[in-house]
Amino acid sequence: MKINKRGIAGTLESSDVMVVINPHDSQEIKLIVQSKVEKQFGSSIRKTVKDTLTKCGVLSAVVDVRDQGALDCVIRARVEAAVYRASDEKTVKFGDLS
Amino acid sequence: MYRNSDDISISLLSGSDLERKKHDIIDFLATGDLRIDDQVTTFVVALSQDNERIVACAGLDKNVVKCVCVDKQLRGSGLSVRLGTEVIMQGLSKGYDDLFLFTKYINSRIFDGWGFKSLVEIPNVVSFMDYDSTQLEYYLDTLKSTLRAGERIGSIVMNANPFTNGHRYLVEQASKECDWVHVFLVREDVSFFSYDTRLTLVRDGVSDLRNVVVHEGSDYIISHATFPQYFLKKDEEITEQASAIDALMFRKYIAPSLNINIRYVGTEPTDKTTAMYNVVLKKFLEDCSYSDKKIELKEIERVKFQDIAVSASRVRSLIQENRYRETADLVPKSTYLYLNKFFVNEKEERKSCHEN
Amino acid sequence: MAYNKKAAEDYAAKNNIPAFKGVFANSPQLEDITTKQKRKLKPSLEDVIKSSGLKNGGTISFHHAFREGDKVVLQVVKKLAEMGFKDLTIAPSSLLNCHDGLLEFIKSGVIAKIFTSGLRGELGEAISKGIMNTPVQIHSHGGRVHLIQTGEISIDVAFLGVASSDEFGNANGSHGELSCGSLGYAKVDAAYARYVAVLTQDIVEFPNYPASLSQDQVDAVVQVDEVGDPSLISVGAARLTKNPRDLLLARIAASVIENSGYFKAGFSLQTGSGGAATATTIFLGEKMIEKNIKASFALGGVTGSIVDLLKKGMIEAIADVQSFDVDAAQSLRDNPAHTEISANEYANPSSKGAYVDRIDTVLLSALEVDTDFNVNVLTGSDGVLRGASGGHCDVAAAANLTVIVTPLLRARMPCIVDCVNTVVTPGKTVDVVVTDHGIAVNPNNVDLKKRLVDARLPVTTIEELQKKAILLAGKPDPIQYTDKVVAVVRYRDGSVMDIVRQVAS
Amino acid sequence: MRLRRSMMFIPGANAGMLSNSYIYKPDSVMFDLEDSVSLTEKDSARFLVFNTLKENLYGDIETVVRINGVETPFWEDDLDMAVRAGVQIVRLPKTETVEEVKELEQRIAKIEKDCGRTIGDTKIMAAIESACGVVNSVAIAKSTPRMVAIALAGFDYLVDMQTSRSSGSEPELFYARAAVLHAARAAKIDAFDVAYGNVNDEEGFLREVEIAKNLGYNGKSLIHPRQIELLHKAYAPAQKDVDHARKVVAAAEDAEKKGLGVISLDGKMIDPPVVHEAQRVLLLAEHS
Repeated sequence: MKINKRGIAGTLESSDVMVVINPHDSQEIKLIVQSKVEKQFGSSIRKTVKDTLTKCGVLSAVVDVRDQGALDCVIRARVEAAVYRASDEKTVKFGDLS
Repeated sequence: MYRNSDDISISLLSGSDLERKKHDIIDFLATGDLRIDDQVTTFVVALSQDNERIVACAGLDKNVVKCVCVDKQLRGSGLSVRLGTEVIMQGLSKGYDDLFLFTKYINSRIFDGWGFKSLVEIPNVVSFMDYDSTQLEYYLDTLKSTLRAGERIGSIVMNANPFTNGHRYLVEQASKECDWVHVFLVREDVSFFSYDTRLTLVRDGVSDLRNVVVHEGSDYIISHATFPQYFLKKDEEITEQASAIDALMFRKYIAPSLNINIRYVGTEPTDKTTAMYNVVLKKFLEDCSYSDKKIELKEIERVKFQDIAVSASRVRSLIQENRYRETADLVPKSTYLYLNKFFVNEKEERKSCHEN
Repeated sequence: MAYNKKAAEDYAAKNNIPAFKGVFANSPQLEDITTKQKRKLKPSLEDVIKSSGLKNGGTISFHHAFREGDKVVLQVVKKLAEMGFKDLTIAPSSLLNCHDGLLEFIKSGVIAKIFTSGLRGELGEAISKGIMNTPVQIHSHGGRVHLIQTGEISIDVAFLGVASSDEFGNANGSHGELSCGSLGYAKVDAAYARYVAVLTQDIVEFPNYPASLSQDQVDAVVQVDEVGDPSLISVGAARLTKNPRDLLLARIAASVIENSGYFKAGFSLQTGSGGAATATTIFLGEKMIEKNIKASFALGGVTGSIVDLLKKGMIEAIADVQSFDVDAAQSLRDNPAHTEISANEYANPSSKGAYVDRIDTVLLSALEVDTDFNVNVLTGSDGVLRGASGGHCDVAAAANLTVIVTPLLRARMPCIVDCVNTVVTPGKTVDVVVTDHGIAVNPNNVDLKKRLVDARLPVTTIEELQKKAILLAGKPDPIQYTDKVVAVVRYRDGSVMDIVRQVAS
Repeated sequence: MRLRRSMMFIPGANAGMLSNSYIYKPDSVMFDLEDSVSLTEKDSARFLVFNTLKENLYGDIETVVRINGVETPFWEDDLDMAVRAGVQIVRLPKTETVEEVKELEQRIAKIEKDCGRTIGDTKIMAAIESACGVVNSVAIAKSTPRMVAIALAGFDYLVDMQTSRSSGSEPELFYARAAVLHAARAAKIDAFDVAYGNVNDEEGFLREVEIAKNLGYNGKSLIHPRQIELLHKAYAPAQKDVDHARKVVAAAEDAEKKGLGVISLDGKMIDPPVVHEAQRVLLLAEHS
């Protein structure tokens, strides 16, 4: 999926995560993660975000992740929502996200 | 049918909706010892659903978050982060890359929870915070691309509203004394002259000086014009802290990127506010309790015309009084040509033709 | 035989006893009627410090009855800094978020060593990052008294903020506008410090009763602009929390106590503060009323919910070392069945009799519990100091039934773990852990487990809970530490229980 | 047999609540995409609910997704998400006619086929929220084998009826409660009573639970976790009923073992519905 504009999803509340996706001028994912559980789950969060982006077919984006201790399923949901909001895709293909 | 368990709803107010609620907001802010800021165009307001009472609010003036207040009873209840989420969503969806806020030092912890980080702070007084610090890194990287080698690297921060002989003189002096001079224009667009105009006039006005680099303004160049006033009571306090934040931002981030070691300002013989601004600036550029490298502050005697210091405010008042011609003695040719083009109206031109 | 001055002097000299040298020879303060009564009253804090004889490297102490509202610690340390003091040891009964300002004085060398029950906020973070050369000594409330008695904490000057005092130093925390309730911790400092200074906003007529701190212990009294803000003491009002998870935990915890075998007439309890603890007290109170089971006494940090049960006649007496809210402070003032006790009486293992020794059931919280039932209430899951030892290990060691209440996860962080970051309370003293995913009973308490299973409570094992936490959150990476020791956890008997290392950056 | 005493609502846009509400152990959980989700978060709520369902956080708890009404532009996306995520029940709000249910059913079947779920696997629950819905409730209840329960929803219904909630005997809900329950029983499906809005009013809640229970409702929709335990307690059978039910079930098992066509207890003949009811009582006792 192509990132055409800024897409934001999530909140700052506990157990949630705020994801901001911006277009990027090079063909890579630039990922910035800030988490209150950085020391314990930083690498796991990065992996979840990257896997989700891959699943969504996002190859180029700047992704800012502010995590308040969200579970993996919440991180996936917020990344997916932000990706769709940042793309021009209107219908979500839930089948592809399984 | 479903009601959120805490019975607080969050809504966005702007335009006429904001006007209608303004009094309630003013009253609510007063409970937190804050005033309303007229530059705020959008307010995020949390209302208790029982009685429509405001229990929290936060305002947005472009990319600056202002007037944040949460009911004392509800602090620590999670309401603050709901408010913060909404404000950040708003700010970012309007296209701003970074959001800023100035706050009393004791309140800065609240904004940690919003993901804001302190850029500079005066302990126990005031903090200047932003949301996405990577934006500052980008900006500093851009600045670094204009890095010039030299022993003495000077700098001037100006509003140039508009660029006068006073500014010109200051730049000239710095240009003579330094290997390179970096001129930063304050971005704020509330000035008499638009930002683009001011930038053009500065560029034109110094184009003959080989060792001067003019930088576009940025959110990280703080001035009295960009410093909010709603949370401080006394004018002196506002000036003092605006000046301190200006100094600390400059010293900590801007100057090291360009190896700047001197900052130039004009002396201020009459205007008390500006005079104090310079005193505080000096203190915080040179204060030893901060670990960042010191910057020397150099005051240059203001250039005078007919015994009165040349200032942009004098030029502006002449324009307002329709005495355009008289500005010729106060501004460089490039500025005068501009004023002539845009302000000297046809009527006056015709009149002057007859006189010829 | 008539009075013979010479004979008395001779006898004195011969037997090496001082001879009489005049009535005021050894009590010059009585010579002048003004100084006799006003001699302790000092015009300023600076005068207090000067007359205390405090020297560089000395030890000063404080109490924390005002909790987050304390204004004494920073005020005094700031003054000491102004006066040029260096290398001081501070030994407050605990430190809270409001004491972040101490950081500045650690950096500048005014403070060199700290004894405290807790560390939080920026101060805790900075110390975890290794800002101090000497490790902080973390003690329990009972253990602090022990360390004072053994002389490891040797207090030169105690600065004790009080709600009211007369000019002679009769002071309390319960009377006066700035009521903080019990002065249980300060009582110890008043008894053991070499020099005792009382700070108050309110100097009242002599004699000021009750005298929690008594005139015979106090050297100086000074009026200051502020000692504390009582509105910031409260750590959980008497009303029921709205947090559904706390309510769930509280319902289970109350059922655990009800079915533990200790819930019978004349039992004694301690429940502590916080949303879940207050709710447990309320739910337990409902069961007490329903079954008409009255408690003999309640102990501890006291909240309004305990006071409420006293008022309803369901608790016979309260022994109060620290008042957690306005209701508790008022009750201490007004209700004769509500008694102020010192930290020595409360929990010191080497005192001749501590109230904790007589506790049946205690409810305690945790930051982490491990599969050996060890409890950490001091460091966060990121290894940073952000808690307090408090009376945790004191009551756990002495009580018949120790119930730990904690959610399984806080956001994503598992609270039931393989091995806690820091041990404050050893697992041997913990009987049961209540979580929102089930209850784990310490395997060495077979009877309890049977009783809880019979009561159809959701009993599982601590290992199952730990696995569940990992299943939900994923396995956390271990925290990286350096070799530098930043704090030492002292058990209540003064022994070293654990050490806290600097968190690697 | 499945207990459906408590159906707890969880706002679909709330990550924190979705992440941990299973700890309250309701019989069913209803992830809401409708009223509790603002227009700007309809999309993000779908992603949250989708991933929560996929993660199988709720284990044995029955999962329900309340989609937006068929008159909105959201319901098809809601449904697509829910069926693909493997939800057990789709709750259709503001159901008024059989045609709506039919449309929903066809759509579900199409998605089931598309994603490889067994056709008919996804069940339906119709929420009755209007006079029209109440009047048509029998037909709605019988409209499809997928229909496993109907739920009365009070707020919109009372607006439609031009009245509002009273306290006490609640005459304003009298007909609707009776009608919806009859429709459910006639169709041999379950029925949920209305939610009680004031979470702080325990007494009022319990009063209403008594009414619903005595009428014969399987349970209630709930809007706060603290209502769950209260409800389950209220639905707990009395010991003597449990004792009797044990005997009935034992007699039935005995008869089956012996291959007898007729079940008898203490000399009296017992009908199969009585056995069924006894099994339900035992199940309730086990879970309270």
